[in-house]
Amino acid sequence: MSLSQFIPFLPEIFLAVAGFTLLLAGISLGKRGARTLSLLAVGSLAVSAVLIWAVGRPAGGPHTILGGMLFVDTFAVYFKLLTMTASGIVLLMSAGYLERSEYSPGEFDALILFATLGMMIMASGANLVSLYVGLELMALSQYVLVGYFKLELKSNEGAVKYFVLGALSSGILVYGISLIYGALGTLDLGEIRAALTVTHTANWTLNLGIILVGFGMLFKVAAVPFHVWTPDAYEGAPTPVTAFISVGPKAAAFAMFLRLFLGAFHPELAQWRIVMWVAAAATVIYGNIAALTQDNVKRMLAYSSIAHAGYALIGIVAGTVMGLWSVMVYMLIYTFMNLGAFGFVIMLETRGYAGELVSDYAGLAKRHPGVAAGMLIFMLSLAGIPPTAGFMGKLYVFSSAVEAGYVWLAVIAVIMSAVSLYYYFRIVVEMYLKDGEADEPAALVQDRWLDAMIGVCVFVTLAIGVYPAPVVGIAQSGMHALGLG
Amino acid sequence: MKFYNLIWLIPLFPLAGAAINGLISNRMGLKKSFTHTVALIGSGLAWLWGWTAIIQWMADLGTHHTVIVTLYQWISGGTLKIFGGKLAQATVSASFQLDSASAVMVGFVTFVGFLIHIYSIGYMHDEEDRPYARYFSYLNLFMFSMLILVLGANLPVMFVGWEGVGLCSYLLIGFYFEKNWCASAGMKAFITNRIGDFGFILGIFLTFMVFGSTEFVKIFPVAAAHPQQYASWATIIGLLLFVGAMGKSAQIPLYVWLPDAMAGPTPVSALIHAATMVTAGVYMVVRCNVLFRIGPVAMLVVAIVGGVTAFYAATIGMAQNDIKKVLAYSTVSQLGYMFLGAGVGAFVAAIFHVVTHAFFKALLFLGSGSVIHACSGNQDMRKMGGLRKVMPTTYWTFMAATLAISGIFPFAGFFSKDEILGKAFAAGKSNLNGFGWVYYILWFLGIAAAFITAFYMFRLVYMTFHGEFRGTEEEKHHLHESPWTMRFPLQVLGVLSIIGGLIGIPKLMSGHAKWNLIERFLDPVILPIGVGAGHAEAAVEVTRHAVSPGLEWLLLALSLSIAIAGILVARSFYYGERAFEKPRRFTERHPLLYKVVLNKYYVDEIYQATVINGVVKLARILWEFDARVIDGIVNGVRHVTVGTSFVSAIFDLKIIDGLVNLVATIYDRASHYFRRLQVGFAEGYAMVMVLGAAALLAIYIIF
Amino acid sequence: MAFLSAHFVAIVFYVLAVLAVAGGVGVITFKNPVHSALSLLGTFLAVAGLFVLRHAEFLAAVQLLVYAGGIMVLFLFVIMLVNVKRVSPESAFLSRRAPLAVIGGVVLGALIAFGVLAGSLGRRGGGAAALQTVQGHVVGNTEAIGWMLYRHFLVPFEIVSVVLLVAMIGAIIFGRKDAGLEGRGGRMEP
Amino acid sequence: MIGAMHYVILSLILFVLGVIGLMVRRNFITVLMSLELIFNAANLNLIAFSDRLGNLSGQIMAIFIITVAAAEAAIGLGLIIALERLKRTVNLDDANEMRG
Repeated sequence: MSLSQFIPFLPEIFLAVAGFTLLLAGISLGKRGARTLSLLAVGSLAVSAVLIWAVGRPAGGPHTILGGMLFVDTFAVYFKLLTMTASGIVLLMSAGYLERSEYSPGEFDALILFATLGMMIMASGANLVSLYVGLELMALSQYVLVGYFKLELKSNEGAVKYFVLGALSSGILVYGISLIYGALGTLDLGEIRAALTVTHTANWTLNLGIILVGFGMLFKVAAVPFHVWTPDAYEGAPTPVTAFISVGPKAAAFAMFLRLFLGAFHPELAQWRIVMWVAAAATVIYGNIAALTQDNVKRMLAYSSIAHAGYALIGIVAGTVMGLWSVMVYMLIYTFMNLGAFGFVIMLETRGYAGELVSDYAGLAKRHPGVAAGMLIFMLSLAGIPPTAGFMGKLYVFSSAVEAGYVWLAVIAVIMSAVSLYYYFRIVVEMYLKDGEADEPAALVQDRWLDAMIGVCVFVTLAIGVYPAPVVGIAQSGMHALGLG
Repeated sequence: MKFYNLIWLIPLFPLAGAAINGLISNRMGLKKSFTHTVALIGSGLAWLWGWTAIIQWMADLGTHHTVIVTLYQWISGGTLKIFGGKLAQATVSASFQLDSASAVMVGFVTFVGFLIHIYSIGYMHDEEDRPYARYFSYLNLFMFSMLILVLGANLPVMFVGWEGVGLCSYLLIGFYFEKNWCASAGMKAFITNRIGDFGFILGIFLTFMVFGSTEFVKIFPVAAAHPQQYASWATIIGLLLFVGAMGKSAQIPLYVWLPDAMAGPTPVSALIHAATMVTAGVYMVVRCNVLFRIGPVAMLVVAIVGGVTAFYAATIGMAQNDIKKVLAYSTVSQLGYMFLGAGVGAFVAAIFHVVTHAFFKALLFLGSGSVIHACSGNQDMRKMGGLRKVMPTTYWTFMAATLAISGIFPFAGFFSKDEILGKAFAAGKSNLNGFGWVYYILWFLGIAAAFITAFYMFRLVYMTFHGEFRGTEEEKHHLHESPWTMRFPLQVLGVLSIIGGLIGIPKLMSGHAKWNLIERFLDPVILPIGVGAGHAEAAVEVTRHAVSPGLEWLLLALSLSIAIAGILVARSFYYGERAFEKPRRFTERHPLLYKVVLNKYYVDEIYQATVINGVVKLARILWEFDARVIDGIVNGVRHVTVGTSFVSAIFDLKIIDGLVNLVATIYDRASHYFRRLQVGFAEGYAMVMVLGAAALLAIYIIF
Repeated sequence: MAFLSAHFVAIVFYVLAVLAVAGGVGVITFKNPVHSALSLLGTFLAVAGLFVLRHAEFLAAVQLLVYAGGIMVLFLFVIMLVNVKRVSPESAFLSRRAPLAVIGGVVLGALIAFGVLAGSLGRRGGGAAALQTVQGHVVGNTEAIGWMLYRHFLVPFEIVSVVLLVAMIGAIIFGRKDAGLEGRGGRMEP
Repeated sequence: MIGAMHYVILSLILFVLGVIGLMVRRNFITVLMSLELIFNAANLNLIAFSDRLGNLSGQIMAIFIITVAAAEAAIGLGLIIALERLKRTVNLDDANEMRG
């Protein structure tokens, strides 16, 4: 191991140092420094992103560094940049929120950076040990973030539930890892893949290990039946945190999911596919139907994010090259549209947890046509109506299922996405077709940063819907790293 | 400059208008004159550009040449394995297509759209600045979406427009959102459409998997060249696409949203829910005529749904008292005619009827808007009457449209409707695809619907324009003719309703096939089917010669006399000194006939004994007796008992509503049970996870 | 004596195994959390013994230091701090759901056991010697682990330090009393 | 001879005990202890396999699992204290404001 191997690792090192610095800066700046701190945090994310572009890209093909712990490939770069963008947007969205809340911003921003660091490791880990550690870094940061508003009953409760279930899932995950290790004698992804390609036996110990690891991953992406934490954690968490955990960690979890199941475990596809099929179908059905009767917007979006995890899982079930890149594209699209939707939830949260009920949106189109139009775009996109990005994402994922011969899965998903329109449009109905006769209509948060971030999300959502080719191109360049096609 | 190479600009003009009005005028509350100028320029440029492009295209290239303008590659997806193990490039480009089918649609959509923009200026002048801007921005956005739908060169682009018009329709239905029922009507429209859309999406997927492309110019020639190879797939694709069309074009059983959609402003009803959007389904079926022709079952289903809808909706129309509701059911019925036409292989006639219907139905709606405007917003015909003297322009233009829809020679509707009925009869006579007797029944339903149409339309005219005014004195005082912005579109459309049919004079009358302009024009769209088509295609060919000229004249005379009979019955019932007397006396003198045909109680009893009790029992057995279902049914009973509808009562709107509610209830229940999994405390969640994990493991081990 | 020496490993294994399982059962059945904690300590010690039995001396030491020494003290500390007796006088179990939970857990375990017993493990390797060898030189287990940890697993090692930092932040945030935020009833006001 | 399978069965028993404990105990602190049982079970597996395979990476993984478990325990105990302050309870099923 030579020192030069550390060069591609520089972005991560920088981010860790930045997080630590932010912690110290937070103490000295105190509660008024929310905006400065989040600018600092976003700045360090930007520097880290530049570093990734400068030194983290795979020159001369994908390879591993630092004792085979990390991959340097375009797949990793794709997901690293994606999760960092998501974190950056959340940081800027949350600045005003923290300012209003009086909870200290320093730790908050540092935790988001540390979680991002964990996600970067998840995106590039080449060994089950490094993947596990990255996953736990992300998870622990999330537990703390969800419970960050510790004097809110809901926040604390959400954190407690998330923590207990998260720890259980990580227990299942490590048990699975131990079985894989027992069967193959290695924790290195490359060696695992090589071993599976050569022997290709239906070894029960091995396959059980794979499936238990799969359970751990299903938990992280919030798929049925490991979704149970989602609604409560989403509802309880401070809204910027909800926005955060609904996108970044989910994208990172899918990165790891793809890395493991379409990378290392791909030769055993025939073995684990049935489990993922059932989980995907159940997730799509459950998420959409349970969302129908939700009155709390955050909770509704939680179920919606369960459903979206189900759509993305379909690409993994397909197990093809197209399945792989369609999930990559889907995660990008989902990140922006979901962040945008949560941005509006933040915007309406002027009084305590007001702006969380569907009825709080009544008459919004009349009072704030621009806001309503933006929300409409995100709802359309989440429901998968063209020409928004959400349609593209679904189209790709469903096509991958049809191509792989899983037509019924695609049919289920299409029917359920038709159902999903109902709950997304409950908000639209409130905004456009109701009068909002409340004595005191909920005012909007005036925060230019928030507006700007929502604007970015609107732009990306529309741009990808109208012209998705560049994103698909990038994703396709990333997919070769996994050696599928 | 070749305008036809820049057809993608046509939809962009209204989009720009929508953007300016929606983002600037609405936000800043700019003056109305600015708003409608922008909107008029947006739609007007689309009209001018569209027509210029079409004329130039015809002159330069001829109608047999298809112009395809590709903007860029929209969806790119690498190489995919499709059915049959072949590989195909999964690419969809953002491309637009100008051929005779889209030319016809662009031609009348932009034109009627522009007229309705003018009309809206007068109709909406009471609105405040901001809603006014919002209204026009939605209207322009609708034009944009509709043009994308029409011009799209492949199914996905068409689908963009398809969803877009649905959204705009939804927004415009709910425009008066102060009224709560408008909101629910908008929701209903969107959801019902969405049910159809899932068929459309699956159809797109399947098309790609079968043909390896979704571009019209690529799939249709292939399908037409190998009819036997693709016959079964074409049937499935056709049926899936038709599910989409049923939603968008309000066919049984997805028609429920259209009558409710009348909650929107009247110009919107005219433009979207009569002239343009609802005909999108017909356009799509005609566009994909190759698939339907090589898949006879799909075609038969189209014909059956169309024919039954035509008759069924017409019967409901007889009993409505709300002027816009009559027109709404009439639209559903006329759309049924169009599908009947497509289903019997008369694709040209279907499009012909789309065009003439756009003229006279838009006119009818605009006329009714004018009436409603005069009656201070009242829509109940029982409170109207005698308006002929006050608003002559409205009356005479309305009369022209009424004659057109009733199918009186030589008004526009006569030609198109007669051609559809003639083709339906021919299909029966030539035993098309071996389903001859079905086509005979459908032809009979069509004839019956023609009678009813004439009846209810003249009932409407007599109740509205003749006799004495039956509203309050105050309202009577307020009666006035509409401003010129509203009258002008009426006059233009009135002229078109009279002469519009001349573009499709049948060979029978002129003696020359070349006088049937629309058939010649649309000929390139109807691709010839290759050899080996089997009896299906042969049968379509046979229908052309199945009916001798003499029989054709007879049919013509029959439909004309049927229409006149309908008018006469309406006249004797609702016109003159003893208006409204006759229905009552008729009833008293012929109690038996009354019982058979008109007695709502008699039908009600059958209906009560069979349908309702059955459904109630079913509901009891299958579902946890939910209050909503019963509500729907109880509403249905009440409606039937109190209402004046007769035959239609069997499938009354409210029952369909009840069934729709039933579906909703199932989802609601499921949602409720699913939510119960979310018990609220961590150990319970852990239990769900562990049990779920055990179940998944068991599935794995078993399989 | 001969029996003892021949089966020494087996005997030790079974003794420790019984101890570990007994401790585990104790954890989930004792009503008093302090008793549960002590049983858990028993399990930890037994597991540490089992580690030694499988030539993982360093891990055994870590197990003792971190678990028995660190985590256990933390548990007892918190139990004292929150005064469990006062706050949870009623039943320690979710009795209504307990049977279902036990069945679920046992079924899950049985399914995994079925799979593991039907499957096979990887090839037998060099045994204890391999765990004490670095580049051909026989060293102690601790040194071998140190070599691996710092030569190959440096990245996770560094990342795990951040994990501990996050845990520290979390513990501080949740644990400390915020003078400024107390008494606001836990509601967020602008 | 005591093979790796013996260890797997033992670890499975501990795993199941931990999972059951997690589901039946109301007390958050005991739940946390059950979680430690699960992690110990995985470690036991790893150590046994490591010895059988003559491969050190299992032991390394175990070290990381122990470390992470310690970190999780710290956060979990912090949450217990916060919960106790807010609701005067450490029972998990009392934290049930949100459901459905």
